[in-house]
Amino acid sequence: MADLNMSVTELKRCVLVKLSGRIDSSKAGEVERVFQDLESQGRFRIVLDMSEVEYISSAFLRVLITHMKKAKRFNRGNIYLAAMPPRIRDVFELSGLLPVFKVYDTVVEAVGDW
Amino acid sequence: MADLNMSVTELKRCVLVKLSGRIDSSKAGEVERVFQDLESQGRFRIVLDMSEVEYISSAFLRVLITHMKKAKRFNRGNIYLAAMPPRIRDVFELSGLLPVFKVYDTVVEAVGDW
Amino acid sequence: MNTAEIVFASDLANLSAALDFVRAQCRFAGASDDETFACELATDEACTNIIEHAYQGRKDGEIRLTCLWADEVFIIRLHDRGQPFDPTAVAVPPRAARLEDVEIGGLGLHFMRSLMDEIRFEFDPAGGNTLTMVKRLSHGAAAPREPR
Amino acid sequence: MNTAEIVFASDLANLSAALDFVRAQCRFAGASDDETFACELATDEACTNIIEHAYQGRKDGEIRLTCLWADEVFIIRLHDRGQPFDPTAVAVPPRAARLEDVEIGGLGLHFMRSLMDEIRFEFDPAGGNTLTMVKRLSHGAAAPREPR
Ligand SMILES: Nc1ncnc2c1ncn2[C@@H]1O[C@H](COP(=O)(O)OP(=O)(O)O)[C@@H](O)[C@H]1O
Ligand SMILES: Nc1ncnc2c1ncn2[C@@H]1O[C@H](COP(=O)(O)OP(=O)(O)O)[C@@H](O)[C@H]1O
Repeated sequence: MADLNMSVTELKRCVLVKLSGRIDSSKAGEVERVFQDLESQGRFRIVLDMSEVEYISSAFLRVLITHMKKAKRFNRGNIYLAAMPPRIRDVFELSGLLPVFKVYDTVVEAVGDW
Repeated sequence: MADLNMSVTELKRCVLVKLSGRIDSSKAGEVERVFQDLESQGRFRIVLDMSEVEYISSAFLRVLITHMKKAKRFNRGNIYLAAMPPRIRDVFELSGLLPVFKVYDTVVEAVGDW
Repeated sequence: MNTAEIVFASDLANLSAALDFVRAQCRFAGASDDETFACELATDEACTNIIEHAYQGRKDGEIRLTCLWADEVFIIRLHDRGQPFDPTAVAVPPRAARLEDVEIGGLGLHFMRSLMDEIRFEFDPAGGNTLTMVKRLSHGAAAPREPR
Repeated sequence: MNTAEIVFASDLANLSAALDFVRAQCRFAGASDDETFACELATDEACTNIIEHAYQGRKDGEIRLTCLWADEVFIIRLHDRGQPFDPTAVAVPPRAARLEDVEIGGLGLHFMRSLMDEIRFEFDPAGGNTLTMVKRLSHGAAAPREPR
């Protein structure tokens, strides 16, 4: 029910992007636009706060992979994933993609790792 | 969604019955049992706190009329209605029965009238 | 026209779930809270009549509840194979000013007629009884959630 | 068997409402939260494929979404009139240990197959394409709200 909400906070060494609600395949484009904005500002060190994400589909994973590849190019950054709810983690696991992500239990740990 | 809940509080001069949730036609019998219990204890002065009632049907009105008639017999009591939400009041109005009820805006006013 | 249909036995124990079902479809169709309440109450009265009168208390009769909706309209259809009756013979209950004069019962059909924009009974000796109730939707307060 | 059906245009803008619809029927059928999530995600992937591949981005194709359920089973059926395809030719995407090796895409069908107990495609040149996905319901945690 909860629609997608996004907030961006610029921290000293990285950008914290908090996603909340449902990211179905029709909403993955909205997340993509946030990544594109950050890229155009030259910001590639990103922490995704997933704690309030209720739903994702493969379209979100596709966006994530695409922009993680861009972020890591020239060693300039990465997208860290923090505080994934169990059901969201299940989807990552099902995708087989978990090994390629840096995953943190808490936002503090992820931000602290930059 | 909220199922029917009922609580009975014995006050000095009357009994306060609080109904909460949905009273559909399959639940009116549960309310009836409360009135029957009170009648068997010789308690006929009743205030119904309706503030948290979300839904009623004609079956509830039927129960109310039946037991109000019993309560008023020999001048021994009545069932006062207090704190009706607007949509519940609409149903009473639609039934044309509003004139036969004693209706109070607040539980305090109803209890204070005994 | 979108549809949703459930079939259940003529047992009052099934009523709450049937009303939950109607409410879910109303929400989905973008009905307002008032319109949803009206549809639920009309369904409640209609189902209760089918259980008590058409099936005369038998708990194993079949009731088929169908919701149909489009942008501006929500339709509830109830089908049973119990006794038919003559709805034109059922009058609005007289208004009583004194409790002593209030007759018990007779409100169900009055509620259905008042709350819905249109109600229609069809009695087919072979096919059973069908009640169709129509509610126009305003889409005033909430945005319609109907895909289009 | 209970049913609920909506018809909508092949526009991603309709997807969220279609998922709301599936969720409402799952809740009503007494599906657990996990089963509901699985049904939603499989429907999401299936609809997205129909929009992107079967209708190749056209927004005016017709998609018919039907939910059918009984005590122990929830079935989602999707019908379209776009391009057919050969699902047996779609392999599970290879697992990649390094980001550089990850191929973009190919997860949708894998999700549908993994999350549902059974999926079946039928392609009829005259009648169109029908996808049927079956989820068995445990009725473990929550009490079934299905009338019986
Ligand atoms: N579905 C039905 N099948 C048979 N008889 C019905 C049906 N619905 C209503 N009736 C008849 O119409 C009368 C009025 O119904 P209604 O207005 O709902 O009030 P109530 O059910 O409280 O008597 C009933 O008493 C019954 O005789
Ligand atoms: N409904 C469909 N109609 C036509 N082709 C389809 C359909 N579903 C899947 N396909 C084909 O199967 C491939 C794999 O689909 P899928 O696993 O969902 O991954 P993706 O859509 O991300 O490529 C698609 O690229 C497409 O070629």
